[in-house]
Amino acid sequence: MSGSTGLLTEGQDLRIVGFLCNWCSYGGADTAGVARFEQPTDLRVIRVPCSGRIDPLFIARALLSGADGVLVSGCHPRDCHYAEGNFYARRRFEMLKQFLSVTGIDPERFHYTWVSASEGQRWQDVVTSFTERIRKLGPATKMAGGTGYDEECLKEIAAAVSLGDQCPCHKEKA
Amino acid sequence: MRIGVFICHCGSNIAATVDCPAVAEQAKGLQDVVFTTDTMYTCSEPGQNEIIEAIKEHKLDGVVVASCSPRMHEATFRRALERAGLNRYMLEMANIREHVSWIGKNKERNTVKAFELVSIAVAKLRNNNPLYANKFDVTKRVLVIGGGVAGIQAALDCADAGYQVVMVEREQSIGGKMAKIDKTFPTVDCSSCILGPKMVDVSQHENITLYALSEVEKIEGYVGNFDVQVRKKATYVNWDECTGCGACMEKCPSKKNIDKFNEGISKCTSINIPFPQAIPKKAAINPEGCLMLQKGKCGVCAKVCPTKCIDFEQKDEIITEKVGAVIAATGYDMFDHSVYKQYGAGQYPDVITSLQYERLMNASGPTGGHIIRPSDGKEPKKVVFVQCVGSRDPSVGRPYCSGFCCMYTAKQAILTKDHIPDSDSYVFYMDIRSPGKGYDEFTRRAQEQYGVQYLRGRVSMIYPKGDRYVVRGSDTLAGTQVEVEADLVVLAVGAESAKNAPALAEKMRISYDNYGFFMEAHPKLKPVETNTAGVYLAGSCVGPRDIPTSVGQGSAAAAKVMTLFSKDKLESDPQVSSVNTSRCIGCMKCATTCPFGAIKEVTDRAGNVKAEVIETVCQGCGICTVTCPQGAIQLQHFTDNQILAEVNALCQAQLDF
Amino acid sequence: MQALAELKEQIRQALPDLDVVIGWQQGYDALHTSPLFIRSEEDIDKLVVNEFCVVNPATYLREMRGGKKVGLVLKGCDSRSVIQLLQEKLLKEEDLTIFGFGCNGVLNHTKLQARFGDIGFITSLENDGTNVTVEAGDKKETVPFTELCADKCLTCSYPNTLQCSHFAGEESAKQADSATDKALEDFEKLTMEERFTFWQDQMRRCIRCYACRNACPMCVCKDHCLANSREPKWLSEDVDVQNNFMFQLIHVMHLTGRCVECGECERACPMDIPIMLLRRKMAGIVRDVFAYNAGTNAEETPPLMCFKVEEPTIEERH
Amino acid sequence: METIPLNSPDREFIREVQERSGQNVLACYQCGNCTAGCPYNFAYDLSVSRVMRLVQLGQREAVLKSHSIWLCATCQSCTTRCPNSIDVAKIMDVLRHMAREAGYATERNVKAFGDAFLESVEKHGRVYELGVTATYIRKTGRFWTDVDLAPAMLPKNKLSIKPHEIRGKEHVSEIFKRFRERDAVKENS
Amino acid sequence: MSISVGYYPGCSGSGTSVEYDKSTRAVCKKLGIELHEIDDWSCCGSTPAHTVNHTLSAALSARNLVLAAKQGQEEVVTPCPSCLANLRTASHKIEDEEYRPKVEALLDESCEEAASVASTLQLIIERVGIDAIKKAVVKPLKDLNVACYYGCIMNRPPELMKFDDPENPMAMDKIMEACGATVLPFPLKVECCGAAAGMPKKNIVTELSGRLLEVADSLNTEIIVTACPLCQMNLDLRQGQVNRANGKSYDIPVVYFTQLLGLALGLSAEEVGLSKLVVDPTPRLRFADVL
Repeated sequence: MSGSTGLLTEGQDLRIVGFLCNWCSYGGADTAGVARFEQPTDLRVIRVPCSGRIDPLFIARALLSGADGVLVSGCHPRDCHYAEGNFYARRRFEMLKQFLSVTGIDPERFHYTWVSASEGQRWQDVVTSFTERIRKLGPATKMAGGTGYDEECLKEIAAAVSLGDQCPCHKEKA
Repeated sequence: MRIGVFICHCGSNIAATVDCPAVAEQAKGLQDVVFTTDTMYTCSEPGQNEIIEAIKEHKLDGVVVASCSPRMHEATFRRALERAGLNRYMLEMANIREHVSWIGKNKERNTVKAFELVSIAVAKLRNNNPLYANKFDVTKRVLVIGGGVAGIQAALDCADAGYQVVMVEREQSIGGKMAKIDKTFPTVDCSSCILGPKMVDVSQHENITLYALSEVEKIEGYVGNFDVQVRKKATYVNWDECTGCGACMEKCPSKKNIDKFNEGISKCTSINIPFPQAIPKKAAINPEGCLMLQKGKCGVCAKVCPTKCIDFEQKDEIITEKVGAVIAATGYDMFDHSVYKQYGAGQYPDVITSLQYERLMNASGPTGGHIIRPSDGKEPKKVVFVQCVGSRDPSVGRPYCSGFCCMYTAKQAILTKDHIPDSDSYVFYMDIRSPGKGYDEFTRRAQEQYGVQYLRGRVSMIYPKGDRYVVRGSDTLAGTQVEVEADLVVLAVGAESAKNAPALAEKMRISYDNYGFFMEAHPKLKPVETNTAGVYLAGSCVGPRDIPTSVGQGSAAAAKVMTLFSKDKLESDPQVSSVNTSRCIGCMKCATTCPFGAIKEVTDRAGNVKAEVIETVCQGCGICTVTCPQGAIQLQHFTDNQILAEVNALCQAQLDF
Repeated sequence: MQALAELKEQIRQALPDLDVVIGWQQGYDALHTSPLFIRSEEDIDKLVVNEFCVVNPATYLREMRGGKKVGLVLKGCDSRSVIQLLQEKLLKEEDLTIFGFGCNGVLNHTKLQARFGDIGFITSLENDGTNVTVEAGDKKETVPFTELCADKCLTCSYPNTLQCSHFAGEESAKQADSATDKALEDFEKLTMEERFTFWQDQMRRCIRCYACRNACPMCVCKDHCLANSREPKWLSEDVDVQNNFMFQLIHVMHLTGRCVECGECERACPMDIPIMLLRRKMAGIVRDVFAYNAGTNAEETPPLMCFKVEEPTIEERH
Repeated sequence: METIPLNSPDREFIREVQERSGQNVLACYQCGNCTAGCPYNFAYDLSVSRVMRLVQLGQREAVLKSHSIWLCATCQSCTTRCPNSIDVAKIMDVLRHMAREAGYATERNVKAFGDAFLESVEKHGRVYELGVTATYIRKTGRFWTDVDLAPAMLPKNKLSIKPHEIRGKEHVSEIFKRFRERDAVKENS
Repeated sequence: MSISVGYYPGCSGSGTSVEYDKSTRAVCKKLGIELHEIDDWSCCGSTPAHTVNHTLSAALSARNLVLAAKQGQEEVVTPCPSCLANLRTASHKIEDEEYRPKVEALLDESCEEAASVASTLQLIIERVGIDAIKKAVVKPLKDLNVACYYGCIMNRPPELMKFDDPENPMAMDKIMEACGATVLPFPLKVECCGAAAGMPKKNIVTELSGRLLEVADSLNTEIIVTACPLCQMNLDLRQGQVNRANGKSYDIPVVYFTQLLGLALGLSAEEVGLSKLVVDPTPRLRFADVL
């Protein structure tokens, strides 16, 4: 999208989605702003009330849709505005984080952490290091291929059939 | 939908690094956007009027404001929408100041980013629905937790305004730390002379119900409608009958109890009234020391009591109270100085804390106001004060300044000279923090008029030598080590959060910092409010405070309660979860994860189990929404569809479906 | 078979108090079974128990909530799904009668087919537990059981029915051949890019028929599956790789800490997409992090429905 | 007294001290606790807290030429009691390394003793106490060093006349050799 | 109960503190601890090494930890706090994956397999325990007023040593109490004695050790108990020097805790090497009926 606006003369920002809880991390990002802590511009923040509101599937959706990175931050454990939200969130995020590798999406593209409303400095560090990490990884490959049986796919199936039990799906199953 | 987009320059705060007109121009291309503009100060009166006029003129049914953080001005713009006849939840904000203009210097990139944030906001707004608040009644009674000077002030102000007050005090008497102090800085007036009358007012005020030796067990409900359970601990004395005559104390044979009120520098009887001015002035039995309760033999107090009010069978009692607001004024505790092994604190009898020293100086204290050494009862001639014991010391987990130690140390040094004119006092300090009215003059007076020797440096160790103590410190101004042999060492211990403060915070559902101090809703603009509606704070439970500040905060918290009680009905926040019963399969997983017990099980007409949200209890965290596999329970204003719209706007604009 | 005779007798005894007993019967040929719904005495003799009893009878429970008394003949793995549903209070223990036995593993038709061309050619098959002797056309071949059995049997630690009311025959002493899943291990040898391409290719073949979901004993949302919902709308109707894969991820996340790894989803897939890789991976993570095996204890709380204030097994993320 | 010019602090010096010690010298707020507890303060020319202050001000010469850094015995009082958990003793150690590298040795005897000790280790693999004393005397010319202890020592048979040679002494001497070969100067201690 | 660990005596154990080594071995044997001296151990580098370079110091120490591991010892104990501090520091450095290669470069071998290290004092307290010592005492040190002096680096810095309280350690106090002695509240338990300054800067030792003796004397200490060869040497061997410098005439025996513990456990004066001490403790021990 950033390319299509025509506003940018050179280079493109990466697509980094941030999910921040309203009470701590969004406040921390505000604090960093108030203190003029300079940060890379790639991150776009979506505000939610609590890290407990962040469905790991939002993160999966973002990564599948072509986000280059997803950064999630909530209140530090024990400091949740809603008492327990980040405890549930921690378990959910950890599952997703460890799971991602099997999908072929680099788990490094997803990071979750805890930043309080007073930690402007820390927020700057988090954003900077995560953006650097994503820049190193480069833009994410987007899962593509359109609808089920496009021509290319049919060709592949034909090829696979001719392979018989040498076909990768058979190999995988056996 | 007809959406209007307003891009704020915020003077040059935003406009300096974001091309605001370009963003406004670009936003015209976003779906459903029919009007865009950029304004100098959107939050100003003319700025808000511009929104209102645009809503009317362009028949807008949704507004996006791209400006500062929503944490700053969301409420402002919501009110503006309401004035124009729109529902307040048809507003979305894009934070292009704190998250864009202030953190990046590249104007091109900032402009693109600002535009993308605007398009996220538009995408979300397209999924917004008007939300409406429910109205509910307010119980106009207030619970004050803690009967120190802050709590007393809050209680008296509320009671004087005509509201019922329930005060819960953990100790046997109200008065808090101030009741233990001898004199107050910088005026050196007698603490109990100024606090005493207020304590009496509390006990005599018809609007105040006082539960001493009691603790809050449980708080349920929500603003305007809290149900509070108070545990009244067994005192083994029927307080309705006890006249506080003290006959029992005279005869009690068990006299070796640690006297908590006197900070352990003296002993007291098992049945005891902590001090003569105690409110309520009632006796209570310490069950650990009582011979009757421990061994089943004695009962002397019961025999001598003229009103026969001793009751060895008494049990803890749980009392339920309904209140509409809560003021926490639970104060602080003294830092446990015994972690400083190098000071021999707790090991050497003549190395004592500042509060113990107050009791030694206090005319109603165990020594009748004579300063003597606990070890041998001799009058000390050389007294060393060590400041910052448990303050400004990250290595013991106390990096903060306790604020009032510099002042009370100066006061104690001055009073020492008053009590013992031929004594010398030494104060080891790091910096003198005295920014109150008349405060710095006071510390100067200690040095100039009373000749107190101030030494800039910490003390490294204290060890006994003969019957004196070698205090080895440094004087960084002289640039070297110094040593002084002292008769008495007073450690100016810092303040830490009250024991069990975190547990109480969890009962009140408010947050607390790493040190256990309660968190205010905003450190500057909402200093006595919390993020839980109806719960207010006063005094040192927020952080170390001196007496004038605590009293001021007590009054401030009372004013907040009165503001709340000035309305007969309150509105609930509609940003709560809501169940789509046709999707709900009644698995009740949402109820399992809800931290607030805000979801109950109901049966529909067909006999199927369904979840239902208690709107006034729901705090709007959204844990349930993620828990529900069918997506049947949705947090309003942060629904799956709204957040997905934001994600999609950002990640796959070209795949719009 | 000793166990079968005992099972039949136990069912005969219990049937008067039950509305139905679900088990297996001979299918359209000797190599297939189909579900058997025993409602009367004469149905009982149709019951078979063999290496082709692949389907999880508990899958049919979803259609039967509310007051019916149901009997189930279950393999060890099948019983885990029932326990998991009991734990989630989606079934009532008093409505269920479980008939258990010791299972020595089931065969995988896709593997048979891969090995012998077409199942239709197989004229006889004998299984002695360690080896399978197959006659197909004029070929006769003896193959180790482990090469033909379902993947889940290779790692199975629960060959005997758990929490059953009746147990027939002797307990199976079968043990897991390996703790980790070979297919998953092999898959994880691929690079990140290769995995990504693999799923991209596989998801291109997916026709979003939802057979995987319908076969899943843990999919309790029935008509309210997120995949078909407008409010909220997580997926578009488009059958494209992104949406197809997103559906798989939704399924996996909703099964986190619940999946009993019965393999029904993958078996039901008409496109033979190895989607169990995803579920096994997640179940493995749950085991690693929370030491939790879904469907083995009805008294436990699933790991995502609770938390610890300090999580010793979760690395602190900075 | 000398005026410290604040316009030109030796930032490289501050950075080097921080890097080699792994300590943040800026965390020092000059409470003086290190000086207060330092047993060696009476023998110092600069108190520890002043050494810390001069490091903060980037005063390389003043610090590296001080006697104090040679007299510190790493007794850990300062490190243990620093409210900001700065490993002050380690900073003193690092300053000594830097002084050595820069060719300063304001306490010649202390350096001589250390050198004698290490020479003995390098040669024998273990310390040969009589040898150390002999080398030290040779290096400093202080013939009368501890001679008053001899009457007490000798009858106790405590000082062996011969060094304790070990089989692995070559290995030990190679450690020294490799250390000298490696450019130890810019090494992050 | 049988405990088996590697043993690093340290250089002074075969020189100035030969009686410490001797009594340590005897006490451990008595308490059921098998000490396996690391074959061909070398000097840890002591203070001079770390004042020259930290990697050199780590390499000299690490050699012994690697050697011990090769000889099948996972854990090594040493009686000397100075050796302990060096070995422990080295142990930390070679656990750090970034630092290890530097040490390995000097050592020219892998440090991945290395033994951990503790003091014999810690071993006795934590693995044998006070109760077991109490039971094993056959000759109680009745009527003996002792002051326990730990020295500055037995417990400090606490982050490294992780044993006992850094300001008010009690390990030796408890052992001496278990042996029946009266333990005085010696306030300067962790104050420095002057350490290795004895040779190059004698005035430091006479000043610092002088303070220790003064406070010990003011408490009517009969015997000072130590756990450090350097402390013991400064207080005992140099007591005359200290007296001369300060114009005093202290005559306080300074013994190793293992020596007193050994006597309490029934070992002979010869077995704990009492004759090696300069200030003779035997009159006091006889008076207290220990000898």
